[in-house]
Amino acid sequence: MRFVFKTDYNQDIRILKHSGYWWSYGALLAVLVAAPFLLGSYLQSQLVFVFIYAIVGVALMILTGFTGQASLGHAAFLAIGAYTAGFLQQLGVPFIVYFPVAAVLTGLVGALVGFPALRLQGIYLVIATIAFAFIVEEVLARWESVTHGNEGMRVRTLDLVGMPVPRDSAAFYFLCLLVLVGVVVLALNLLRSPTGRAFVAIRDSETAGKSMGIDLAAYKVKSFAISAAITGMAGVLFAHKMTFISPEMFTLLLSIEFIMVIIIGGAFGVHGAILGAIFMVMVDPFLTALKDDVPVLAANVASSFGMAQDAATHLQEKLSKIGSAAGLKGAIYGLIIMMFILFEPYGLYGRWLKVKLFFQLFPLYKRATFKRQKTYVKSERNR
Amino acid sequence: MSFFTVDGISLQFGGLKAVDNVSFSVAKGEIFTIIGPNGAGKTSIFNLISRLYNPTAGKLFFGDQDITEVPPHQIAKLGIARTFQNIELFENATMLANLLVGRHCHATTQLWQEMLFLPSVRHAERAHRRKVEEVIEFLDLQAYRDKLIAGLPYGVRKVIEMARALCSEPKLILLDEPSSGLNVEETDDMSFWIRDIRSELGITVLMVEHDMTLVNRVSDRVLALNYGKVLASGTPSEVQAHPDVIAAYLGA
Amino acid sequence: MLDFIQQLVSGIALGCVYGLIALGFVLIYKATEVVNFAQGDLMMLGGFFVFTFIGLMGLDYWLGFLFAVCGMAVFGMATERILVRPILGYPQFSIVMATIGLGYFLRSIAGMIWGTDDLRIETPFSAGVLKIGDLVLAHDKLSVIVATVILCSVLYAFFNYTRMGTAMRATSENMLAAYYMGIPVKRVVSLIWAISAAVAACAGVLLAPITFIHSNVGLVLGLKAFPAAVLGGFGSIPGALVGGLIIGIIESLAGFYLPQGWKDIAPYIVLLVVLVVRPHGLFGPSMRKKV
Amino acid sequence: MRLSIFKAALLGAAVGLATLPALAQTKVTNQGVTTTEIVLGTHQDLSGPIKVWGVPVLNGMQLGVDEVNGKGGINGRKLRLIAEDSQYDPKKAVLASQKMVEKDKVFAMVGPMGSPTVLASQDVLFDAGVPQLFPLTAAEFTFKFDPAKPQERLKFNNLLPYVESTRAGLKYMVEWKKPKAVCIMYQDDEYGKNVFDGFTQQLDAMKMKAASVTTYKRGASDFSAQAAKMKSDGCDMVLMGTVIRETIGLMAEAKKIGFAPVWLGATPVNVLEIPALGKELVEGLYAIAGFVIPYRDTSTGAVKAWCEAYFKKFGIEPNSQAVIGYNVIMTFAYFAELAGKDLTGQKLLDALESGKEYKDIFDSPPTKFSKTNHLATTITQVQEVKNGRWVLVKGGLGF
Repeated sequence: MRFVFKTDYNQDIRILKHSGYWWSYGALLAVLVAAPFLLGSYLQSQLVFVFIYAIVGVALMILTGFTGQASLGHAAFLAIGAYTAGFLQQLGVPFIVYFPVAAVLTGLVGALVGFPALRLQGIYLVIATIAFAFIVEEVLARWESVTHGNEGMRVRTLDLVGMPVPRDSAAFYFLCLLVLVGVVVLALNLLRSPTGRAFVAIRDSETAGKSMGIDLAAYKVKSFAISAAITGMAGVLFAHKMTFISPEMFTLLLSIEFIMVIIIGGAFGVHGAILGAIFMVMVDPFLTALKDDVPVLAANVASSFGMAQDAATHLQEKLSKIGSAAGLKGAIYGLIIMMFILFEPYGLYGRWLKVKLFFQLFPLYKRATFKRQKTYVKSERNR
Repeated sequence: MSFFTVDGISLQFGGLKAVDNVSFSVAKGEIFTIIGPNGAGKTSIFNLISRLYNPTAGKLFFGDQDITEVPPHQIAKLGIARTFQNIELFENATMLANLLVGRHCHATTQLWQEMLFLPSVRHAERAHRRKVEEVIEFLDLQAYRDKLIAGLPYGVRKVIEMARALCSEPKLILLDEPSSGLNVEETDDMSFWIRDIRSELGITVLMVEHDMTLVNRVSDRVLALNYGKVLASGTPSEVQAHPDVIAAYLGA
Repeated sequence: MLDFIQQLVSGIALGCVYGLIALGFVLIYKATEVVNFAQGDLMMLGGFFVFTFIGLMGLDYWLGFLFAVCGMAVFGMATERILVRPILGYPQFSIVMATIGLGYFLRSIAGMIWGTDDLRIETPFSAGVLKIGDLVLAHDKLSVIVATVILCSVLYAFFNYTRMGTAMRATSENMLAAYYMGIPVKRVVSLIWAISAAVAACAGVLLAPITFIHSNVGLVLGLKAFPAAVLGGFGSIPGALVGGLIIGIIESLAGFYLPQGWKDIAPYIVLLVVLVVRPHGLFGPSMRKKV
Repeated sequence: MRLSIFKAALLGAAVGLATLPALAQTKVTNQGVTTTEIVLGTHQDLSGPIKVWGVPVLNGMQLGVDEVNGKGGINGRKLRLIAEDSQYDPKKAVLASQKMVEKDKVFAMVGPMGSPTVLASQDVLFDAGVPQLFPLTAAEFTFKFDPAKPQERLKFNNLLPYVESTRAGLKYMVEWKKPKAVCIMYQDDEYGKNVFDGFTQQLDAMKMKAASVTTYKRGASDFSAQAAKMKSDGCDMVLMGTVIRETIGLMAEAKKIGFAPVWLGATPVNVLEIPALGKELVEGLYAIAGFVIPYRDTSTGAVKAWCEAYFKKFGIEPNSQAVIGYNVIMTFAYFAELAGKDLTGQKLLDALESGKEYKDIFDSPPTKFSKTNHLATTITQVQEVKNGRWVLVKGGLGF
């Protein structure tokens, strides 16, 4: 266990609390920087989607995790960012202009959504954001002069001050990584400032926050605006990654995926957003890989245990037939989510903290430290 | 003009008069206590003062300023802080973070500066922290600095809530039943702290309290309420001797 | 004018469909504060159950109906036992996620078991039409209206006038206190899920002639019923019915009188307006935290 | 409209060939071809919103692969089909395409499903030089190509495009039935939009006006408002840019309120499920079609054998989705065979563009491509539901 001897207030203000963090995050960053040179475009693409989802995850973390305002409308913010980029690019506006413009515009829309949200809580807020998202989807489908309606919009290759950045290039990967790192730093900065603390205060007790001098309306709107603006940035990257956007890509199901990012990651830290994004993006390729590799592996294992070659091949065919049964992937996906929540209601980051504590306390860790306690529903109706 | 004045204030929920034409004033540096049986409207008065409720009639004055129309989040900035009967701390944050929220009304930094964490923000943060450390020192809370509220015992939370109110450097502090749920020792400590708040920090105290020993020990003046109406006011012994108060408490 | 009345009647029929599904949402929320995102998928499963009993096994319609409802009640209870009970009391959104996962699972599994084709069953309500003057109301929709009204009244009476109903309301107010008062909380929650799944099954069976039976039927209808439940005030049984009716009528009238596209968003616009005015829906209790 | 596109494409091709000879060279992959096998890839929606298409299409493709391999493969090479479930999610389609190109080293992407999924993922294929053959979307971007971008030459489509087929079918029906008020109801997505475009273009060409335009969202189940609106607008012919349930739902609703126009469905309506599910409701429904749907009990010859084989393998009746999937593989097999023993990407491309015709067993219009035209056919039919079966009304339609 590490003891940190504090001698300076700055130690509590710093993002990285002690030198160990420098090493571990430095190493992580080094790996991420090296990745595109080592990986093929398939894995690199997965990472790019992880980055984009993580950016949205951080945005949602600010709104839902820190401020306690649930939203199932973030696909709409992503859409606004994406369409702003697509539209402005067609007008010949350069990336360095439309990227911030998309963020600001989405932020303004977010603030607009924030106002009616002031009086709403819990499930009522969720449904209001869903309603907002449906309206945005319809506007995208109808406003054909700007969005090309349901035909969808082709998005040209990103042009960074004269340098083309194709969507599968290392440069695009680094751009997404850079935005993610920037957004994470921004979120952490907020969190150690009065604004971030005001967000958390609103989440935990609106009444106390109010009497401590926090203007609930202003901070809720701020939280919505910041969250939307960050999602708008992700939208720009998303548009360029997909090279094609259409209204039906930004549905409630996408919003649900985003909320899952933070729930599965653990809704109480920026780490959670990133872990959740990794999970949400990677689970599908992972299932695909399982489907491809398990039969081969099983056949190899079987034959090494003395199974006849014919039988082993037969086994492999059998297994791969089961694996590629239509719809199996969707079912397993649902099952994974259920199992996950059942066994780790506090998300991946919660699990990570437990593992970390286990090693820190080793060998003193008691099995019962995180034993499930009897829980009862505490009403969240009247807050 | 006195330090803090409540002038004929009333509060009505539907047909129920929770507060009925209550007037009193608190002098600077005083410890003023409101007593009364359950449902007498004590907490409602606090909620009116911190502007969580809008009065149906009457006015509130803080010094010369009419604060009847001031929005709730600006009350803290004027120098009125409060605690809550059932503790309203930010459960999933550390004590330090809770106390820093108490500094919120003194925040000067802009959102964009905070996003970039400019040196000015760092400077302001350090200043806030220094102030918070003073309060931690004052109330002897060093042991809990980095602890999550959710895991702390009730008695400690009561003190932390008081600390959070003190962090906003108030001129007037409203304490809503500071001793409720505390054992005898903790109540003793509480009475010392309340007196220290007044004598060392020079903060005027307005409190709601049930525990008459605590009331007797610390209060300069007492106001007794029942059914939203003022029964009596004066020194603790005067009020306790008042026949209406005795009747109200004995239920006669 | 006839057009208007005809649209109103269609809207009421449609609204009852939403109300019926919304009822399932409301019941579970009322008791456990869980928003069951798989409610539409429970309805879908009810449809497949009845198809299995009537279409494949050749049972009589009413018998198949009964079996499907009972089967779904058991399924609901099992879901509660396996999926919900272990995580009750954890952050609500986690439980909501679990039900979303359940939805994915059920949709895919249904596709794997019953195939991807749309299925139909013959019902006594499939074809007939009720005519009042020039006004037309199909029997299939009439059956939904009648069933919704009956179910709403029965459940309302159950909650308000029976011992078990009172126990359920107590549980929904404060689970811990209810437990201390000797209410078998676990059994109550189990029962609620059973009732809710049974209601979903009713919806699935009655809608089968209108929407056909397929694995995605619950997703879309569930999404429409959800705002209905919220509009009425989540947790209020009459609210579910009224919310459903409002959404149904608006959708019908907007589809007829407004340009294309409005039909689908008009209910949401109305929902937003209502929520701005009444943040807890039409019948939702507006509670305030005591400090 | 269509002509002008092709004229432009032709012109562009001519200009491109004349001025940029170096650019016109298309990079084509040779991966995925060994002495014993050819690896093909496809992504389908197997558990998402349009799995009702994805699953039977994949079945049909597998049947095709079995048949080709049963006959000893293509010039001795067996086919191996890699199928991934995209769940109709463009992101998953992109990842699946990259995986198939990179890990499975597919030689060609055959019959990928859906417009947004194909559009988002096609550049992955073109960058790697993998041909995108016969995607299951009838949208323009799957066959129209810019000669200045040589990689776009890798697109080939053999499905009847919605715009063109709608125009041809509508033209025939309007000339035949002479309706006074033509209306449309279409699905609010890319498919419906294409049908709507065909509708407006053809009405414009025939100097007519739409009497009523209504839409619905995918998955909708209530069409009372639309039916009532079209009835009150006096429609006597309704074009439906619908799929299965919506077609039946709308017709059922109309019947109840005594609204009986001439019904005409776009190509996706021409599927077995409609008469099977709609029964007597859909009697007399016309639909625009590409080929005659085979029925297991009444078909003869090769089609009969195919139907039986399908039923035997999957235990369900074959449908038009399965035919489309099967044809994807068989069309590939034909052109790959044509490309010769030493199959390479370039040779496949040459074979495809050779102008040779592939004729399937279902009597569809022949599949034929050229250097400038990568759309196999626009010849359209109109069919009608009679006694619960689709029967041909008129074939060989154009506009």
